[in-house]
Amino acid sequence: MTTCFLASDGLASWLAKSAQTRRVLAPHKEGKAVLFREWKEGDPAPELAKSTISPKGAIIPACETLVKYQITKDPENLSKRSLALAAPTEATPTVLFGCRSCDARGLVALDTPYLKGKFKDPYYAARREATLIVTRTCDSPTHTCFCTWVGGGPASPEGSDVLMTTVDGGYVLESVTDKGEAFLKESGLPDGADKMDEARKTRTEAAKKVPARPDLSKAPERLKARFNDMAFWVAQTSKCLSCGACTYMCPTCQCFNISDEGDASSEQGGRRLRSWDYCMSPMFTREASGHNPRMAKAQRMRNRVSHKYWYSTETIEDGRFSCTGCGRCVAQCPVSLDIREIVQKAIEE
Amino acid sequence: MKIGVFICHCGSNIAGTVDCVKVAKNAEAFPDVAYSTDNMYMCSEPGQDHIVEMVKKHDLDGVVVASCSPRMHEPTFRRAVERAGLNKYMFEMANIREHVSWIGKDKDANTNKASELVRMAVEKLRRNAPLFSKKFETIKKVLVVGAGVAGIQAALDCADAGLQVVLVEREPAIGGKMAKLDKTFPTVDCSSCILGPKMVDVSQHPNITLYTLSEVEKVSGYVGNFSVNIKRRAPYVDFSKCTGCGACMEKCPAKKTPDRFNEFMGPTTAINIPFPQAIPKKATINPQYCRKLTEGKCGICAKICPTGAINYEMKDEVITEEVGAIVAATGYDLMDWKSNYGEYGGGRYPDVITSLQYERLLSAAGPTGGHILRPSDGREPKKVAFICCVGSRDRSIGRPYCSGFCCMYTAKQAVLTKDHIPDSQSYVFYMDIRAPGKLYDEFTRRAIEEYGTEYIRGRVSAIQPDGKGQYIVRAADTLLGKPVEVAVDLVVLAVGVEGAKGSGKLAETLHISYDNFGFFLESHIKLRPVETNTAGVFLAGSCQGAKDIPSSVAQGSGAAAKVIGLLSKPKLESDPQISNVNIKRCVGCGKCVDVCPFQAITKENIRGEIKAQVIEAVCQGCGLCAATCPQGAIQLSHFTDNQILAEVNALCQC
Amino acid sequence: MDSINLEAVRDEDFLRTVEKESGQNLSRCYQCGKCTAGCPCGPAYDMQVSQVMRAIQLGDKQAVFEAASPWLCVSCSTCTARCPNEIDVARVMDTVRHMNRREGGKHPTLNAFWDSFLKTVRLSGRAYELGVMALYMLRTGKVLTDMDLAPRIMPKRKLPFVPHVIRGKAAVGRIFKRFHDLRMDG
Amino acid sequence: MKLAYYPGCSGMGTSAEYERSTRAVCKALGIELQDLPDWSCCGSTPAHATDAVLSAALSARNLTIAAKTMAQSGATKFTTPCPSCLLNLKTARHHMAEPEFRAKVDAILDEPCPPIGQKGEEPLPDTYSVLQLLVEDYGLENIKSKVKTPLKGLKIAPYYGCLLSRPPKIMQFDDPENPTSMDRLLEALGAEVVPFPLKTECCGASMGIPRRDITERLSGRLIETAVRYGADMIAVACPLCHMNLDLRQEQAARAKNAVFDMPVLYFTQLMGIALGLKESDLGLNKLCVSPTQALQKIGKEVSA
Amino acid sequence: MSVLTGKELRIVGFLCNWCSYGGADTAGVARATQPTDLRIIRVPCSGRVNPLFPLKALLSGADGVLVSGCHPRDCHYSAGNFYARRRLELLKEFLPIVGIDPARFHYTWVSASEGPRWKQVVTAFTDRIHKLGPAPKFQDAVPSYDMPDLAPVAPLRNLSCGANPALEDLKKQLKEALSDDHLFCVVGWQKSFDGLHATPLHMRKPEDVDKLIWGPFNVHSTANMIPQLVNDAKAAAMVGVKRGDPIPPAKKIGVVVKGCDGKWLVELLQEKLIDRDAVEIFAMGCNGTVSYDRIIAKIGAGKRIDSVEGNGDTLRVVADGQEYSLSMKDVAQDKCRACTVPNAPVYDHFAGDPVKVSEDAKPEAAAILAYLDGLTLEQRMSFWRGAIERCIRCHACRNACPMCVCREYCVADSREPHWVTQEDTPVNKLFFQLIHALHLAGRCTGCGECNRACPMGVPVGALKLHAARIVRALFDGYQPGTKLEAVPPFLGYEVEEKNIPEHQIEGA
Repeated sequence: MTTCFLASDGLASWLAKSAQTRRVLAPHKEGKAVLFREWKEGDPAPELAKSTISPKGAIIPACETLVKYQITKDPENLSKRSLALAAPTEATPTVLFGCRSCDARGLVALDTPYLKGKFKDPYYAARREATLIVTRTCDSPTHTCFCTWVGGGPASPEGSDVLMTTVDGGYVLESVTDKGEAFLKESGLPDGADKMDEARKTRTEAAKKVPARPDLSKAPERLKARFNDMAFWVAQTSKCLSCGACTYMCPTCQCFNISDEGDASSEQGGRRLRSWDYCMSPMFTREASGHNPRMAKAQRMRNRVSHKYWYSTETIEDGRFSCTGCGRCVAQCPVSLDIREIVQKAIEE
Repeated sequence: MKIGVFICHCGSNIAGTVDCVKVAKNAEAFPDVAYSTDNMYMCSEPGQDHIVEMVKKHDLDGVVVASCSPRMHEPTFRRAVERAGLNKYMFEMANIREHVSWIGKDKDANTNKASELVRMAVEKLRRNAPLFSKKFETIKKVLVVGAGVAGIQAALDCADAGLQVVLVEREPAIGGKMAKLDKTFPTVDCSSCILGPKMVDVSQHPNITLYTLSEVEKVSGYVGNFSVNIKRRAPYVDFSKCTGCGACMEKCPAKKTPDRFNEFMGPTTAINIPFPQAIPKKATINPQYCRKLTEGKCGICAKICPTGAINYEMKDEVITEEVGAIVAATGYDLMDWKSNYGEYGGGRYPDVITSLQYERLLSAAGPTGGHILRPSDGREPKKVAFICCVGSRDRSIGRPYCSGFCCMYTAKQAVLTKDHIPDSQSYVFYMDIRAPGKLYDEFTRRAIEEYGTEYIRGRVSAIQPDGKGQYIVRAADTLLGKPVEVAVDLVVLAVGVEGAKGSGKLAETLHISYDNFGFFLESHIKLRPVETNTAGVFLAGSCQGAKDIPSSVAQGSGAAAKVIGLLSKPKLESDPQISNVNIKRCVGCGKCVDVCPFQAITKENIRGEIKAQVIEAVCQGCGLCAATCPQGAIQLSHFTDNQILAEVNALCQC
Repeated sequence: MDSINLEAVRDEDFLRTVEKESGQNLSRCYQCGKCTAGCPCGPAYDMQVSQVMRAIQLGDKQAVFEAASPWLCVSCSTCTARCPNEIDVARVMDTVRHMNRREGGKHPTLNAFWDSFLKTVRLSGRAYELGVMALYMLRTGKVLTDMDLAPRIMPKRKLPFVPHVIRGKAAVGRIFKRFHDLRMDG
Repeated sequence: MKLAYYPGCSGMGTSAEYERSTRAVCKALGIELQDLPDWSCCGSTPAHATDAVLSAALSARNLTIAAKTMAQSGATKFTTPCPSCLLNLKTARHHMAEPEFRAKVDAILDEPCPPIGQKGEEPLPDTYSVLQLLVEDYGLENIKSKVKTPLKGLKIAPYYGCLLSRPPKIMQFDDPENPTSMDRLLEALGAEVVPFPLKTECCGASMGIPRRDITERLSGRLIETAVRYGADMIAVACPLCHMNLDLRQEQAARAKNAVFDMPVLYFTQLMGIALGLKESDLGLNKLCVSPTQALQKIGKEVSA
Repeated sequence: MSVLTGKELRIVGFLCNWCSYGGADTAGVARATQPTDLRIIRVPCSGRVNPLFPLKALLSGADGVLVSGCHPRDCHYSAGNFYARRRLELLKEFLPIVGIDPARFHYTWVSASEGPRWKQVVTAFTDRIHKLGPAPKFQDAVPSYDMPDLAPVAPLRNLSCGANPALEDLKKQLKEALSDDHLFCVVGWQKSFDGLHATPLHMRKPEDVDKLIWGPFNVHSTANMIPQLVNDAKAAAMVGVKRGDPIPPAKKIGVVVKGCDGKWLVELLQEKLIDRDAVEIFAMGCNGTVSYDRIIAKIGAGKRIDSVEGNGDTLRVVADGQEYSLSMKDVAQDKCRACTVPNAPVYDHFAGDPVKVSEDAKPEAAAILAYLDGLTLEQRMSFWRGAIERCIRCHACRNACPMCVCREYCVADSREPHWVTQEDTPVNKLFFQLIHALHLAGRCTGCGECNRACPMGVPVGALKLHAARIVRALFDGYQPGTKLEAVPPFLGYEVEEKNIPEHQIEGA
């Protein structure tokens, strides 16, 4: 494990060095929103605030081209056509700088569907492999935060390659993985072991700010029991607008839609796209016949909550929730619908 | 999908400025195009046969023809495609003649543009779906609007063919402008002698229902099934009792009533029969001048009427008729020369009159008993000037067109003037003599050679009274290159014609187009001259453009033939290019119902949910609903959002 | 007299310049003669207005420039008001006059009158009627012009014997000077 | 009512009586005329016969002064009695709407003239004839109410001349073929207006000097027709017309081999008579053909 | 396929079949020479031209778009062009807000007989487009990521955040109404995870009413769930009903409304999306609501809100132990500052006295519009190019919108019609927002919920406010949601439009 110290005024030049060989994604404040954008040498030092949206887009873009295809005609016989396919899976080496522990933990949850199953998703795998994650441990948990309820914490190292904690005059950078260690070593930063105590203190202080943790261990079992309790789900869901804000903000939501766009016969060719989808949409799981097994939004909400607090405990190896408690779904919900409340109510009788 | 593309050279019409071979070559690369070629004349029989052959040979699913305007040949090619065994709506046209080859000479640009238009057509065709017509019944009855010579001819021909005819006339009597004429060119035979028998036929024909004093107020429905509201103004005379004896006219005290029929050349009575041969020969009361109706006093006609036919209590009524077709034959009116020709006195000089007024002076049934007497002092004029093109070919007053028949009637009137007053001299001021009809030029030559009419080539600049009872006509003899002037006793203006007053309103009622001059727009000026763009509505006579009597009669018969052809079919097929509701997407908000101009959409309760539904026979296919529905639940077949988007995308891909 | 060779006589530039400067489309003229018919000066013209229009259509510059008619036009605009083709005939006549003048054309008496008039304006800022007459007679040598009117008008004591000179005469003078400097009149 | 006023050069000379009567009438009607300071000649026919730019520039100088005068004095409109000046001033403004033309005009002026239309603090004003403003703005009813000596029994041929309403596109006044504003004005004064058919026929304009024959023929015809219509006098609104009909009446008569005695009065003089103004204010004595006899019809004795 | 580079520009025409397409044919028959740039798309009627077609063309690279139909009164379908005129005028005036020069869009009327006029129109329009040059492409605009600090703009009405004494009366009325079981539920507001946030409250029993709050945090709409709840009530009534049984009446949906919620209800009723009988409306006068974003801008992001208390027009917020005193003047929503309808236009119950607004209040104030108006077309394009990049297409804007009634059949998610694709290109994302704004024109009550709901702070509400501003100007100050009997402007027409000029092209 390597520990380095980075002085506050050295942040930009340190990132600039990384940017020479890698794409650097860093938080960028735009109006009220903070989101990850490519940071380039010469840009001001990045924002260190928690991003409005989780950085999962670095690994699963909101929309990506899976396959490009094009039809060509035989000039001698126009009816004779041939199809050419191309499936680019290369990924750009990237540093994901300044995400939070809840974000990094989210990637661990995402690995299960994309990497751990029977089929490994090559697009995901390539990006995951090419991305180095520098997590800034959290110092400002708010009302909507609940990382500690779901097995994490403001400074949880899970999913991160490097942890970064603010101390007086700069930051302590601490490698978590080998990848992180190699990265720190090549950075040429001075040792920061002497600042570790201060860093640890900051982390503990932060953990105290997270609202008190209730016992959620009964959640899977209670949700299972409530599966057919539609009155419960209708009551919990009635104010939901069925939009995708919660899902798209979420560091662990993984669902996508596949569609073909463009025209195989045209100059631009056809594209098979994978784009984010959200399970609160009335279109979600709608079958080609028009039938939808989850017709009502209460059913969709049951699916979302169960997915995070029940199904995942059976699919993810260590039985964890597929929720990192980042609280974005609560904070960004247009009607302030609170998933914590639903889970807690489900646990109650 | 397999698409065949056929590029037409149209002789040199297209190929002259478009590289048709290259366009065909370019089309080979377009999506789904499996065959592409060019051809000298696609609309010719070999051209059409080639389509049929290639559809079969290449197993094509759809055809694009790039040639002239679809307004011209779309039906032709659709039939060809149908002969090839495809649904006729699996066809698109690219207009590379009217919109490309004829409007520019830059061959590169034209070729590129033509290719793009073909590309658009291909993209649209790829999203076409086979459409199928529905059959519906028709009402075997026709409405003829206007009972001038054209309307009369159309009505009689239809009635003779066994159709029921509803003939509507705005005036109290039928006959139109022709009934006002004294003699007709080029034979100089008596107008009422040749029109009179036809008018009598109308009144006696068992299949014709005549409504005079009536106007069409509202038309709804569609080809084969129109519903028409006819407003009939009260005549204040019970026609079933009136014998047309004319006793009322003799006693009526309102003797200063303006005489419409006589073009206001003299007064008449408030109750009158416009002329001796009038059909129907019934008296009617002009309510604006009748003392009983305006002041509540009088009632003389009621007292005098031997059959008690007068009824002051009569009210206007609205009659509803159901018909399968409509013929518009509303004729013409003279343009408003008074507000446009101040230099001719603008109506201030009593002896400057219109040619139609002059006809009434010539007519034995007119206000002067057939003696030419000038209005100011009742003297017989010895020198008469005729001025042509007053309100014709005059761009400055917005009348660029030739009124067509003025040259001929002016020559006729000059001839008649000499007949009436042998010691008279006529002067005709003209720009060009237009006499292209059968025996027409011979006639104008006769006016000059045998009747000594003086023809002066030049537009008249001004007419000025000389203060001594004559009028100085100031013109130029452009052949001589000198200004000339002549003092005359009477000036007759050959006033230009325009669509009859109120024709615009009628056009809106009938959903047909009209031009700035009130003439109705035909479907195609050469090939579909009696059809309009509204199915089931036809045109006859001058309402379509200035016409003389022979042409009006011919067009009246032409329109009748079209009506007879249309209604002879047992059933008609509806156009399947209409709106369709995707009931899954429809949320039942009814915005389409609110905007539909034809009330063709209703709200229906389908399995407990309100959904929009299109009445197929009523929908006209305008697509307003499709542009209104926010979720795209209602789509116009053949012009769906995706089809138009495909055309946009074919052009704009940045 | 030789027939007119239509090709030889055609001066496209001339036609285009007339059209551009007058802003009128001469091809609209269909020779109805209404302008000629209403022209107050027609009887005094050597070439009727409609013939001038025709000559311009043909591009026959020489015929147009040799004609006295355009000089004689009194700009009453009767032709313009009545032209069925909306041609501002009077403006065309004016334009022809300007073009002719730029190329040194002159009417024997009219130019003298106009120049005399403008000279009084240039010198004093306003027109001076007696001065105009005097100058005109000087220029044309027609010393007896309108002398018959003198006994009628002089007793009325309307015509001042000295010109009205305005304060801004220099400004008016400068307008003329710049106009000539910029060679706008040829 | 306050108007910016441009008298025109002839008002200083041959049409002094028009000028004088216009001022007298306006004063009597309570219309204030604000003279343009230091106005110059509009260039008249000689300028526009020479060059359109020169003509426009000479007018533009005056329009610029008018713009300032209006802004300073609060005058609402700009007027001139002379139709020839009117035509030049209006035409200049009309053509200056074309930027290319305007640039040429500005190039020979001391300073570019203000913008056309309503924009700016001192926009280039449109010009109106005194006749137009009296009829349209002041109003015939208003005038009628001020008549003291109605011209009852006086038969007048109204003669407008060619320029007041032509070319119609520029002048925007009355009917170019059959104007009626002066007719109505004279009727308001109590006169009988004869249906004179040659209201807008040209009198020969400025051809009087260089081509007297034209003028003689045209004016002769006008006077002849007025006689035939039984007119006691002709009313005019234009100095040039007046000169051709009055001053040159004898020339015309000689050419026609006739004897004329047709008084020709400015409509403002007739208004003055009807409004009961002093004879000396109307310049009746400046007329060549004496109106004395004709005016006796209305019981008016004048010494002219 | 591309235009002839350097020679032609991309001009797309939409022509009605009966008049203008015929007019173009007539011009062709007369061999009337025209520029070659124009490509004509034939449609049956100008009324078929959804303004989205020209918009799509302009966003996808057209340099100019021309629409031509029959002259007013001459429509083959009698009224299609009257509707088109309103919609196309809206589009023309709408375009500049996203930086598209409105001169690139022209609509006109040409009849089938007017060949010469068609030539003039084409020539003049093509000439104009060539003078303007190639259109700037949205995707090539330099994105601007700066969101300006938008200072609130005038006007301002009296706002307050103190307790409303009539709340008890309201609660009493609600409890009474809920006691006899004729209501399915009543929608109101309750406190949420911190003092600044409220969340919808669905009251089913009288005791639920105790949770009801009223005040400056009741920002979100109570109306946008009504159609769904009405259906739920219907479905609930059907439970246990056998085929052939009479359909039992459904219970009513109660709704507590501020003025703006009332406007939505008027719109929903006007568009017949709910029956008046299906709802029971409880109204109270509104003294204004707060903008969460403005508060955060004052106290800083990422803070824990400890407590919030309103008094008069002052809001006392304690966050992370520090106290902030905020004036409603500074933190109210823009729409509240300019609100002219603080009381619901329709209601069944009203608690307390209606709130008065001054007579000269005008719904014009919007800081974002004031800002955009100050930008050049190029800057506006950059602004939206940057802002729309943030859009993640969660559709919170749409789903929070009380007037978005297509719901699961939104064109954003459809391939039939295929207006937008799944690609997350800026053009594609912007196009959806423009569709949303145009669909709302004449219907949007200006509630700003779309803006508020957007987690990424894309100011999508500006597009609707701009459209609403156009609607007011074109239709005599028409304000959606204020009159139940009004005909929405785009579902009607006047034969003579008072405020829509006949557009001329220079030279035609």
